[in-house]
Amino acid sequence: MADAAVFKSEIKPDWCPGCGDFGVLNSLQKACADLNLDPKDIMVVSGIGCSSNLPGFFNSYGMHTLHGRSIPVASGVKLGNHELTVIMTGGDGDGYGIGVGHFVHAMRRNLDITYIVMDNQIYGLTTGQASPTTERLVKTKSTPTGNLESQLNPIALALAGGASFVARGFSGEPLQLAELYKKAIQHKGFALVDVFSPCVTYNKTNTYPWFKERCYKLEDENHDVKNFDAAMKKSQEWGDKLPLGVFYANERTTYEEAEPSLQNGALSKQPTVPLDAAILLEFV
Amino acid sequence: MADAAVFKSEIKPDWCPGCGDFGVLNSLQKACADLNLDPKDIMVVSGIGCSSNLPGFFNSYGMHTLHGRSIPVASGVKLGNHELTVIMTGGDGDGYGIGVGHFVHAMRRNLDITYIVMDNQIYGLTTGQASPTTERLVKTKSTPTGNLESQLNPIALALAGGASFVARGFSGEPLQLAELYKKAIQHKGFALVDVFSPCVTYNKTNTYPWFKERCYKLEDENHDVKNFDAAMKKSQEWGDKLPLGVFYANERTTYEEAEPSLQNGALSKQPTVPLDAAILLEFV
Amino acid sequence: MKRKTVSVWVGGAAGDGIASVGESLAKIFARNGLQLYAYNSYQSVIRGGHVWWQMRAGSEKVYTQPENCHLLIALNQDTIDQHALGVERGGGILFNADRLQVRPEHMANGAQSFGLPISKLTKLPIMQNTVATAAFMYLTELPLESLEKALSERFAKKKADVVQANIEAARAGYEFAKQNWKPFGLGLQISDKQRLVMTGNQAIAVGALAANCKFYSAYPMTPASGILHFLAPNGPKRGMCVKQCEDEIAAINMAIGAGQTGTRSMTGTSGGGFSLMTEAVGLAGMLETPIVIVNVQRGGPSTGLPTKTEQGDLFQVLGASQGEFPRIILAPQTIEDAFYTTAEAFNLADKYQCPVIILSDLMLSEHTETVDKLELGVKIERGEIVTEANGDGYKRYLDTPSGISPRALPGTRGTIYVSASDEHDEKGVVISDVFTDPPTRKKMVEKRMRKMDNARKELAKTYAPALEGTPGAEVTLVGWGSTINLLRALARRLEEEGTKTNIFLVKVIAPFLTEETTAILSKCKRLVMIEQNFTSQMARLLRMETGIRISDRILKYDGEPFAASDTFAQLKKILAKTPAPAVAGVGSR
Amino acid sequence: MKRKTVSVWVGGAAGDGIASVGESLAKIFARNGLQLYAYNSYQSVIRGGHVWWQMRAGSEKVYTQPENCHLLIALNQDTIDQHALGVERGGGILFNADRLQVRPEHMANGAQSFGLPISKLTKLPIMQNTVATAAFMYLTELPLESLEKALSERFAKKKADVVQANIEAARAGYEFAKQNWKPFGLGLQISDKQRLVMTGNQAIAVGALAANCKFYSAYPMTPASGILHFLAPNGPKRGMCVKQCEDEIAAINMAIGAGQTGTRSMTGTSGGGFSLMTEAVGLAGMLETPIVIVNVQRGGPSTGLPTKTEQGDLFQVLGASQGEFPRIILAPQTIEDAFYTTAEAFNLADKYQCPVIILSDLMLSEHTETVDKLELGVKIERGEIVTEANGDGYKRYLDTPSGISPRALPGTRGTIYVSASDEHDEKGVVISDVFTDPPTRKKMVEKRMRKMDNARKELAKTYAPALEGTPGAEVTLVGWGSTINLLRALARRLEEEGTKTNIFLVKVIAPFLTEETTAILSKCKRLVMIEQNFTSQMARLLRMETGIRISDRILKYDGEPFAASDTFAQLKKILAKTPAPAVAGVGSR
Ligand SMILES: Cc1ncc(C[n+]2csc(CCOP(=O)(O)OP(=O)(O)O)c2C)c(N)n1
Ligand SMILES: Cc1ncc(C[n+]2csc(CCOP(=O)(O)OP(=O)(O)O)c2C)c(N)n1
Ligand code: SF4
Ligand code: SF4
Ligand SMILES: [Mg+2]
Ligand SMILES: [Mg+2]
Repeated sequence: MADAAVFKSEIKPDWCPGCGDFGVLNSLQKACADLNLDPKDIMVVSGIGCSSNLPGFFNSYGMHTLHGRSIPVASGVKLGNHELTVIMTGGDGDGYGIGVGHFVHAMRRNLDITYIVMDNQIYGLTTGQASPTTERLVKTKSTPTGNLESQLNPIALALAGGASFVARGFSGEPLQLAELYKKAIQHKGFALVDVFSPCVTYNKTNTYPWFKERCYKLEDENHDVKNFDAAMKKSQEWGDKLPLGVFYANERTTYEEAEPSLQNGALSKQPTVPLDAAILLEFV
Repeated sequence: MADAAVFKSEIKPDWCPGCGDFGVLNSLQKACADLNLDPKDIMVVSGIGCSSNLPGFFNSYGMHTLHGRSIPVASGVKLGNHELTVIMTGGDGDGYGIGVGHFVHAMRRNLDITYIVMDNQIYGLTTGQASPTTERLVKTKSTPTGNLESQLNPIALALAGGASFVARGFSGEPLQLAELYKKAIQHKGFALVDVFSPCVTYNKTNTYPWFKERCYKLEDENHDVKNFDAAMKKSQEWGDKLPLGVFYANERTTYEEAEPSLQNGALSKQPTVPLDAAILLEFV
Repeated sequence: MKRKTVSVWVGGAAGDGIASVGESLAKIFARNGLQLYAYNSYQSVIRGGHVWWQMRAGSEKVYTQPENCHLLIALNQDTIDQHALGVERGGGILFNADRLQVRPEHMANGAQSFGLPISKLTKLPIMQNTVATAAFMYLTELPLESLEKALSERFAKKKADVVQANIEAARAGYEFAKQNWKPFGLGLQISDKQRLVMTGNQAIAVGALAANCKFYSAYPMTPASGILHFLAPNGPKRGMCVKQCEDEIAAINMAIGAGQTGTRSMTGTSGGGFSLMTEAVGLAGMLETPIVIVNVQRGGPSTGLPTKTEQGDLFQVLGASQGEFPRIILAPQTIEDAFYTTAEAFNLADKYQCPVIILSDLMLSEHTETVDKLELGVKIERGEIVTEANGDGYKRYLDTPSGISPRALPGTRGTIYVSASDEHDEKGVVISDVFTDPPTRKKMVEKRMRKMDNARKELAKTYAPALEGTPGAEVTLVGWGSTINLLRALARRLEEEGTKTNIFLVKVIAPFLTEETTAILSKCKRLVMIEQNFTSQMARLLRMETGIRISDRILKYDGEPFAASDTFAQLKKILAKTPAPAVAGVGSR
Repeated sequence: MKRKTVSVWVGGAAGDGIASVGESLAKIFARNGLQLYAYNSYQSVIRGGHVWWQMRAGSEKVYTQPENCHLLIALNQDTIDQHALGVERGGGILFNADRLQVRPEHMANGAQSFGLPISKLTKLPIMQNTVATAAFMYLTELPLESLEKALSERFAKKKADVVQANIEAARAGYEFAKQNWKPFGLGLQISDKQRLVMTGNQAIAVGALAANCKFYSAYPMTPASGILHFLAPNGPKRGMCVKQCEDEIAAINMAIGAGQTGTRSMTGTSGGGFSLMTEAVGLAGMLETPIVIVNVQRGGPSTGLPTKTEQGDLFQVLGASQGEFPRIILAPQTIEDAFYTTAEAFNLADKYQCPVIILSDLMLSEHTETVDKLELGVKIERGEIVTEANGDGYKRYLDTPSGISPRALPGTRGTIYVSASDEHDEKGVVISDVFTDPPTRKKMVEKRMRKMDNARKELAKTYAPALEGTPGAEVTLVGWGSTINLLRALARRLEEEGTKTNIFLVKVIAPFLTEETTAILSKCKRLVMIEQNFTSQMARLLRMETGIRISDRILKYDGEPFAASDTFAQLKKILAKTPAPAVAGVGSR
């Protein structure tokens, strides 16, 4: 087992003291160490947001891309070199807001990639506007008299969207979180880990104590991770009880397994060869 | 009750003979007539696709916008003048493919608008590529060896996304379809009607006979439209049995009802008034 | 030290409350009849980093942030280390002596050390900013009451004891300063002339409200978020629906939908969000739906420098969206101008039924300035609107001599039509599917493009290009947008040195006022382009539109605003050289 | 009738199978050693409308679709009504006499009526196209066997009796023609020289395969879909992953992701899709990720004319995305050129680590032409790649004299780095959050932009701007993209009339080859710009880049390609006028 320190980059995270994202990062470093991964075989891809700064603090290849576009970029990375372990990290605004279209399609596509969403129910980096997971009637900078839209339910959406692995963690539960990451990375196919990662600066509603009071663990309840209906039912819990853990895990053929062009190793490693003249038969 | 002919425009539909979209159009004309709507109080907004040509054939105000953007445009129309009956029409590619991000957020937003998707499981206008609802392994122009992505489930997605009205029709069942439209239009809040509308030219898999064999009606089964779990369960049926009808209907506060600026009538009808100098107090 | 103005810097880390100190000071200056100009330099981080508020105030109009200061309020050691030498001789550094240190090297340029024993003056360390501000009041001879008022307002929503604690801290700070130091004797001329203190973004927001804009849709993005942040609480009270959307694509398309109903609509973003809006800009052009789009430029490319200023999006907005359609692009220059231009943008959008883009930049949108007054009763022209028509007769896209087709709002009896993004005929019927029809296509392209002929004429009157300053000057400084203040300052300095100088700003970017601009610039003796980008985008545009090539250029692209003295030095160097020989353009061969 | 070439039009409704007839004929011509050029005019509808295939073939190079035809194969009455008068004297109209009518007025220009009694010749009315094609073979003296072969291939995947039925119908049609009519005696010189028949889109696709592009991501959009349709079945066999995405935003971002791994990647779309790609174009610029983007222009604005040709996106691609970054834009002209340019685009992308945009147009991408041959063994240059580096030492964004930082592919030991869209330092560490760093920012901007200096030099060699045709000509026709063929045809005609003429095409749109282009154009005697848009975008770009203003312009924006004779008439009118006085540009004042 490698040392989690291997995955620390030279850059000190610049999140606000107490930000939930620290926990997300630490647990991810631990998970990768536990899995004995080599930093050079990992690519972490993020969008834009406080949470999306993570790749800079994690020692592996990284791409810090556009707001909402981590999924397509990461999908391209995986198709370009499917020998890499590809992890996407970002925020609720990034992934469930502007990027939700890619999210929906990524689940159908089922590439073997892991998506970690630091869900703080707010737009952190842009100083506190409502996000898709902001609760109804909560006041934010953009909704000073209360948010009028219902909260998006990422777990239910992922299940309905066909994700083959759906889990939720909490940065206040770092050990469970690391375990969830390990399962997600080891899962063959698209894996979502939604993480309650409190924004201590702009979200004064969904705070550490708020979560602590409400969170419980699915593994303590004998939840059957292969039972879609049960997972969907669990996904509907919100308010007094917030389940953490794996909601659903059910492997199916991945895109890489089925895609003909990927059957001879990574595309990026194919030797350069002149195009066979047979192609011209298409034109005679 | 008005005559459906009132809603026929001067333009003859240019869909292929036998295209499912004819049925969608006819039933919509009947529904609007049955509801005694006045063409001048309706705005039909579409994206781009064969199906999105509908507004040109329907006698009311219309906007034929961009591929995938009917929802935000229509949302703007509704907010700009919420006295209009706003209906969106489009295809599976338009709404569940490129436009799915807006779809997800529109359901949370719950404006009182109706979304009709002519779901032919193919890209018709661009001559037959895979769409998000194309079944796995089906061969299309863009997937000549078979589609590798799982089919998107619009009903489940809508339920998970928080749509307050979710129904499915079939253009081979025009009377039921008209009834579904009426319910959807009368429903206060975001209403989805997904319609099996066969593309006779490019989809040789999901044909009229294919649907005829499989479709049955939820109303024949005593399905409880207020039961979310039952609706979600029903949404999972695909293959031998395809339920038609209302899966779920449960009104909640609409966006227009809650938005403070809309409480004095349509924005577009507000008189022009000089800005009160009190605003300057913000700057002293 | 120069008299009658005061320059102050406030520095610390994000989260230290610099902006609050800065904003309080700005209000205090303004309420005491002083004019001011402030710029806040910050980074894309919520806590940490280095935030640096630079403000100058005085009894006359102030045009730029100060390059040096009389007083540095340092909230952390880093600020002292970085900025102490920027304090003018005889000025001073105000700091929390419990935590920070001013060492002799910090005073090498003659600054005084004004250490505040915070723990002795207040029980709450968080009050350090209040204490320092109060000391500042004493040193600059501003009335303590204005600070007390500002504090009461700031903490009005908090518990009463918060206000009280702050006021006590302020009094303690003031008292301490009084007992230990002497006022600077800056001679600030306090008066009771009231002015507004606002940012460019706020001016844009108020301009929209004044124009009776009733719909603002946006997705948060620095440096445009200030518009959203102002309108979200203030719009609804005035009947404006303010909608945060799921992305910029939704934001502009919603604005188009609302615009189509006849509701005046606006969306706002920065370059990256504008990129996403690109496709819909053409939609508005094709549907002929009035809409106002604000693009506040920031450092690019891509995510770039989110909190830094640049003028790098000129060609992005000029070329945005496929194909050709009329668009109007205006670059406001000052805060007042941002207000009036925004208000006028709605008239233009309504009259010419096209997208109107307001191209601002971070410097203009985010800097704070005093404004004498804003005439809220702006002219409102809704363009040609049909109120009742015979069903068969109404043609939404009627081909008229002006190209403008009278608009019927949905719901107007007898005017049913469909607006299509496909090419269509005068009635709106698409001509791209069953029969394409080249003559109709040609007619419709010409109809749309013709609208810009009148728009150009109107714009040439409303915003007549003109030189500002000495006629027939030796040197003409050319620029656009927020650098007007810099250009004015540079011109003044050159004049002081005896070089007759004037300035020229391009305000109407599209449709370009070619004739008027050519007439003016071709008579100028020596042109120097000053803009905030790498490729001199405006010089390129000018060459394209007028044939005039300006090869003397001062360009800045490091994200920081131009510093007047540094730029002046560059300018002098350029002017010292003999002008490059005029490279003649080649015409019509 | 002109000898040694044959012109044929095939017309009907969408769904009538015109494209099949056209494609069969094209293969038949080519297999008989003839060269051809064909354009298909169609609409955005799946059934109905009017599809019109226009083809010319001959033993020498053919440059344009025909404006008149020898034979019109009419599959519906509408085709006869619209096009009968376009048949040359002595030519004829082939049609199903059971359903359609040729009346005397249709023959007013001297066409013959060739009615085919389809029901007598075949039992299946669906065979009418085969019968008509066979009759065409007889009239033009082409061997029936080539048609039989084409039919066997076309229906190879169907049941054997389908092939048989078609062949019988063909024989019946041929026999009927033989018994009733006489061959035209066009004197087509049949040979066994083999040529390729392909479209521009196919050439782009094969160019990408030849360049070892292994990843193509796209979202369907006319007129770029042909690339996807060719690659979807043909790419995977050659190790290319072809990915249809959920939208164009995903398409380009996936290509960037794949490009980052070292896989050569391409995406393709039309203007509307390119609009959506805008933001990510800047991402590729900032991350310095090699990527090739194909934009096939169609009629705009907005959805516009999806199936019609235009050159209206020049400024859209030039300005795409906020801020400034290096980009290379190339406009291929012919089918061969599309192949080689695409292949070379990958070398440029790899060497200069930037987005390379191939700006095609519908005419180029969708027209069909014979091509002598393609050299599949294209040069492949992957640029500077680091294969092993010491961890601490590797700087992904090393500031080098060329601006090019050697690239390490992910997985290369000792080279870990993060690529960020925020401004970053040489190591890739972002400098926009905790400390913005103006000097580093400046350095990095300059490093990136400097790459274009070398690119410009290389491009000036690879694609050296040059006049084609008579040196020192009286008239120079200027254009870009697919109109090269038109320009050549016009030049030939002018030369035939005794006016020395040459042509000049702009191929490298960015970085613009200013010096070389200025040197050439400033020596030309008379310039006429010919392009397919309303605002003469290329003339505007030329003025911006060279100062040369071309005010004589022939512009077309009705969606149809230029017709040579019509354009020639316009050209003659222009040349009859004395040239407008050269409006001198004004330099450096
Ligand atoms: C196209 C675009 N639009 C807007 C932005 C501005 N922006 C940066 S981060 C962000 C939201 C961040 O929220 P989230 O993803 O939840 O991350 P957090 O900061 O909360 O971790 C936004 C809107 C951007 N960078 N790009
Ligand atoms: C931005 C953009 N991308 C692509 C297209 C091309 N396009 C037009 S319609 C269409 C798909 C149509 O599919 P669907 O929405 O299912 O409608 P259908 O034709 O099947 O009814 C596409 C990809 C476009 N118009 N705009
Ligand atoms: S603003 Fe919120 S999300 Fe961002 S770093 Fe601070 S606590 Fe974390
Ligand atoms: S292509 Fe398909 S969807 Fe389009 S009109 Fe024809 S049958 Fe209908
Ligand atoms: Mg967040
Ligand atoms: Mg479809």
